[in-house]
Amino acid sequence: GAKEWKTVRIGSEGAYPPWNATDTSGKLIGFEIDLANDLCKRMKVSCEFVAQDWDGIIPALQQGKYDAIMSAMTITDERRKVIDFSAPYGTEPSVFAVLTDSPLGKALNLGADRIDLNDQAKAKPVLDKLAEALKGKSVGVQVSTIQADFMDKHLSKVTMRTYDKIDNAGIDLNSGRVDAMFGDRSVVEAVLKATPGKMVVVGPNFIGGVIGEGMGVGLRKDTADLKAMFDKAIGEALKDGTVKKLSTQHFGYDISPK
Amino acid sequence: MNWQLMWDSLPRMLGGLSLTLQLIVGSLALGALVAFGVALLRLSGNRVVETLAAAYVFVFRGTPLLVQIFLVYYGLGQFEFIRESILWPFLREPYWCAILALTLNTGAYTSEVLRGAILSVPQGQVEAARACGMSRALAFRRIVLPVAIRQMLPAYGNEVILMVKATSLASTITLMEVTGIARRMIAQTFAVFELFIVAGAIYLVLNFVATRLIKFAEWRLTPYLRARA
Amino acid sequence: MHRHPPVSDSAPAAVVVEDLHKRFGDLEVLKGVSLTAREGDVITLIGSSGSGKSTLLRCINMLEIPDDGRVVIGGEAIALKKTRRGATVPADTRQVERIRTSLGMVFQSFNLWTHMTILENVIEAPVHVLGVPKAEAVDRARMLLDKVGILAKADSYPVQLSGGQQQRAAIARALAMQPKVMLFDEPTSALDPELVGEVLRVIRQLADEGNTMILVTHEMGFAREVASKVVFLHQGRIEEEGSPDKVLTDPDSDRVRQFLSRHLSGAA
Amino acid sequence: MHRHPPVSDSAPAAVVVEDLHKRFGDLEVLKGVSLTAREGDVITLIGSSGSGKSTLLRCINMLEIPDDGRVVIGGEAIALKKTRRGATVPADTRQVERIRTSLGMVFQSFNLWTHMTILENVIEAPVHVLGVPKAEAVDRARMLLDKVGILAKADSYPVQLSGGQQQRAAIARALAMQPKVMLFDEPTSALDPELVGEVLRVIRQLADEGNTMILVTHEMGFAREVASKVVFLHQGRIEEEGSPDKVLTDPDSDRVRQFLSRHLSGAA
Amino acid sequence: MGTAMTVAVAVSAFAFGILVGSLGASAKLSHSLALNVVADIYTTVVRGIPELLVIYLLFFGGSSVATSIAAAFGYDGRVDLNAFTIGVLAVGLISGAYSTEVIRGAVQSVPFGQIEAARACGMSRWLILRRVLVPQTLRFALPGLGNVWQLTLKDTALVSVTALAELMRVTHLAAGATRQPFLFYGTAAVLYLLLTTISTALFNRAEISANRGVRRA
Ligand SMILES: Nc1ncnc2c1ncn2[C@@H]1O[C@H](COP(=O)(O)OP(=O)(O)OP(=O)(O)O)[C@@H](O)[C@H]1O
Ligand SMILES: Nc1ncnc2c1ncn2[C@@H]1O[C@H](COP(=O)(O)OP(=O)(O)OP(=O)(O)O)[C@@H](O)[C@H]1O
Ligand SMILES: [Mg+2]
Ligand SMILES: [Mg+2]
Repeated sequence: GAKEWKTVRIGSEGAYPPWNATDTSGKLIGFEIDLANDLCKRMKVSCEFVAQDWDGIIPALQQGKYDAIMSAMTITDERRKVIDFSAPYGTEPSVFAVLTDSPLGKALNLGADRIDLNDQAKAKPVLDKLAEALKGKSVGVQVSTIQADFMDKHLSKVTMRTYDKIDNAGIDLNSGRVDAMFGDRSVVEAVLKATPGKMVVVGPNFIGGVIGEGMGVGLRKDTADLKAMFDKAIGEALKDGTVKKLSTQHFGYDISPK
Repeated sequence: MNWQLMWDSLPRMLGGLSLTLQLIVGSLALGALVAFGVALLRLSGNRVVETLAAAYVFVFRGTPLLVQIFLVYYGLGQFEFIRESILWPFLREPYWCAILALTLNTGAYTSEVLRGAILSVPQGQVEAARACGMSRALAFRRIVLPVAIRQMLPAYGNEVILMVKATSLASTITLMEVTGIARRMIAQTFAVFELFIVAGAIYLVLNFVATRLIKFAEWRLTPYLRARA
Repeated sequence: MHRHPPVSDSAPAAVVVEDLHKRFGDLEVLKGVSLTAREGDVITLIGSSGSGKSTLLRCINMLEIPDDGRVVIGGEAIALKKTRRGATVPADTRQVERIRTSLGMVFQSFNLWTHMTILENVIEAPVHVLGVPKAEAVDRARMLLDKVGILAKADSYPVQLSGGQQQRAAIARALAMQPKVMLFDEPTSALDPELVGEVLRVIRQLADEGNTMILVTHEMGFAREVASKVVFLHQGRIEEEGSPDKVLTDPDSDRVRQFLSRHLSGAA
Repeated sequence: MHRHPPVSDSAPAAVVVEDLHKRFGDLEVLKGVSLTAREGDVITLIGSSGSGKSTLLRCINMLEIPDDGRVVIGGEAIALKKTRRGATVPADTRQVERIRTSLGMVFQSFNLWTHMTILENVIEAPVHVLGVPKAEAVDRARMLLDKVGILAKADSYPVQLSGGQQQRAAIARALAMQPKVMLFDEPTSALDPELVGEVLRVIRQLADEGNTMILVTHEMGFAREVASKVVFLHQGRIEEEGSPDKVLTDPDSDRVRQFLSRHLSGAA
Repeated sequence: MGTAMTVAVAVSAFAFGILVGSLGASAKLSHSLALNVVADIYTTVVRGIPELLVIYLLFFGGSSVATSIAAAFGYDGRVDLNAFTIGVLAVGLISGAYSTEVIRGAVQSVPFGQIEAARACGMSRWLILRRVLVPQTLRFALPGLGNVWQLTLKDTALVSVTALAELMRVTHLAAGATRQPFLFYGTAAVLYLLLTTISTALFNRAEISANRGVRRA
């Protein structure tokens, strides 16, 4: 549309620190909120944030409850069928975490640091070993995430338990209801930090394939102009180091896409 | 509206029906037992016992079921001693947590319905029984309870409907009953509207059947009311 | 017209009430009532509303527990005791339950069990309290229902019966326990005037068979017809008692005379 | 004892009922009833249960709509019309509402408004229907409550009253509208025998003041005392009508004689 | 914080529900077959499907419906319903369905004699409604409405799925963030109990005043 964007409403879960979170007064905070404010300044629009449970985050965008999603949403082909994405502004591997004293810790140590799922030849044997190690175990993931897709596609024989919020998967891992959790590295680490020493990240970092090409801004398909604006602003923010600066501030390391 | 998707989703959702039915039947049956016990305790005449039973009813009627489910599921798992107790094999399972929370919830509501029905049995009916030389227990078993059960059926019907619907909250603790499956399918297709309508229709049918069953029970048990017409 | 003959003073006492007191909170409803019903007696209790007639009847079978005084049924005194809080309770609930099986009660409002048919109402207590075999109880019940003229209604539910029929079903239910004493609370209130005659017939038949009966009524004509003795209750005390002819026609007490004169049937 | 004098035939007609028919489903309850009440008349309706007495009374003020026939109140015929489905309905609800203000009704079950005090019950209709100023209505209500002897209960709620007091409150409520005609449905049922006398006194006083009254009763003594004319209803038809002495003592109809003979008060 | 939002949603939804319930009850009691059927479908469907689904359906469908209604009136922008409005609408529609049944039952349990007595005095329909029917209906409806209020209060917990920061969502977030679910869900339970206790007391008060002139069993 030929609409002049003055205000852009951005939906976010507010329960996925350090990407996004909610402070005690109910305000959205986190890396993506800071980044969004910066992007909006570049696009010369004002930003409004809308909290939305993860479950309905895409439908609510389609319904027009907001114009963009910034909620650590990985760009995948499945999602591309229903919405558009800007260029990625961050990237993250997915990792498993288990209880510190769990025997699974060793079994999941698959002898590789990083597995690119696009590299079929290298990934295949590792995935087989993974399936073997997790046989009869249960893994907690957040509902409707790339991790859930990963489980469906590569570990369909392993019991998957889906949670509304990744935190709840952490609670259940802690109390022994699931044997492992699987999620975005930074988020898993944030969950681990709340109970120091109880759980550890194990195994390789998974990237590529269903894990996707990084996190981008989710957009309705009929707002190509907005997509162009976001693409341009993200390009600038990446170039001038803003993303890196904010990322270091929130994550302690750089999550800018390479 | 994507009719094809709705139609295709039906078999998958019906896959969750068995779990939904287990939750309904299991919690209603156990809840009825709890209700009976609690109603008797509340009418026992013993102050301490009555207060305890009343407190149970107060707490479970006064808080949202969602809170109860979370407390039972996430809350109890927090405690080391529970994780080490013999109950843990049960409480570890979301299935049993859901049954437990639903049972305690419906038990509280049903006990109130039953207690109200017992209290509303006309005094004259009881006096007539006592005048024949029936003991308290016999009068309760032969007159009070049969009358009370008939009297409580309409209110109990409402409770059954509420329970059928309440099982959908089990999806929040990872159970893949009808709503859980619907939510996972929504995650894959993003078709909230269509899929929730299908799920809603399933519950509507379940409730329709449930109300018919209750009506039938009422009809069978109260020929004397029909007789008037 | 048939009148009930006076019962001989030497007949054994079926019900003895001695100095009965009953209070509800601050209200003393019975202030020392004494009464003897001999076997075969038909005692009619009359008196204005609130004078304590129903309460007296209910005290006799312990549906209300008297605060003071004694009730003796068929020679056996009902044992009462005081609780620590000062309330009176039966000393032995078993005894009360046993004695009640020998007292039939017909309530003013019938109190038929609504969820049972008439036949089921009648066999309930014999089967479950006395332990009579069901077939036998059914036979006896049918005989009784026939006697009160509502055998045809055996399989109906109470709501399907007219007032007079319900009344008679309640009488059959009480008779099924083969009680030695029958207590009736206003058996003709709420009845169509024509039905009063039918109830009268049944009670008279029972009296002829030698049953002891105590009944409350406010139909003076009825009292006159059926009673061997009339007792006038006033503010929780017995104001006058005696033969129906004496009490209803030529009472000693001014209060009774006043009651009767205000009463239209008496005046008509 | 005071008996009501016959009303002269030349007095104007207050209520005229002509060939009234009423059916409930298949059951024809009124099968052509005609009746005239002149001003100052006290007409007593008697008859066995289910004969249609209440229905006739309720047809007069259109609480039941008759299927056929005419009702004329104070010379004005109530207009009825047929709907397309064949049911009879009032042609003009306004007319019915207006005419009802000249008809007082005292229900068998009193139907006092439970959420209002006795005084509020009595002033409700004058204030909200007739538009009488509240202070005036209150004055009149207190006078009426005094007349029926329950002024002390003005601020009580209906449940706090005994049956006889409720009955009298219902009468006061009906009188507050200053109706030309009063309809009473069994005004003494459910009353303590002594209270019957009090109600009788009130009704007699109303009659002396020239009010027209139609009342249903099953107390023959009461009917005899109060009526200027007795009407016996049988299975939806008038079986016999005439002076109380004639109908209640020496009726032409066998059916009436049978009814009276079965009736104890009549027999006593 | 969350408690205030919960109370705000619950009170507004309850009020909206009573409005809907009165309309629904009059529709059910009316002689129009069409109105009967519509009201019947409404109560059956809304009571028959899980509250969560009603809320979701309204959350995702509400705006489109509102937009198309606005379009029908010639306004062609998006009509946006915020989470609060949707929460109130959704919970209000649910509580309206229950209120409909409660009010209908209450109207029907006003003894017919009370109305006949009013008719016999020559009162018009409207006057009877205002002076006799409504006050008496209120008396019979209050206990039932008390239950509906409890239901409404608890259904607001489900509105958390629309990310409205009411008590339940705040609890979720806090429980997740601090990893002390027992503490936070326990606190939520206590807060709900507090609300229940206060409102029960208020309803008892109202019942006592509506029941003046009625002997309590
Ligand atoms: N359970 C009770 N609690 C308090 N007062 C009571 C109770 N039962 C009866 N009373 C009071 O005791 C008195 C006597 O009541 P009772 O029923 O014995 O009178 P009655 O002679 O049978 O009168 P009626 O002819 O109206 O039946 C009345 O004043 C009544 O209000
Ligand atoms: N609304 C109704 N629907 C069906 N039948 C009715 C209705 N009202 C009355 N009847 C029937 O009409 C007949 C006459 O009833 P009505 O109340 O007029 O009798 P009644 O002479 O007043 O008797 P009672 O002395 O018992 O009050 C009865 O058989 C009754 O069952
Ligand atoms: Mg009595
Ligand atoms: Mg009648």
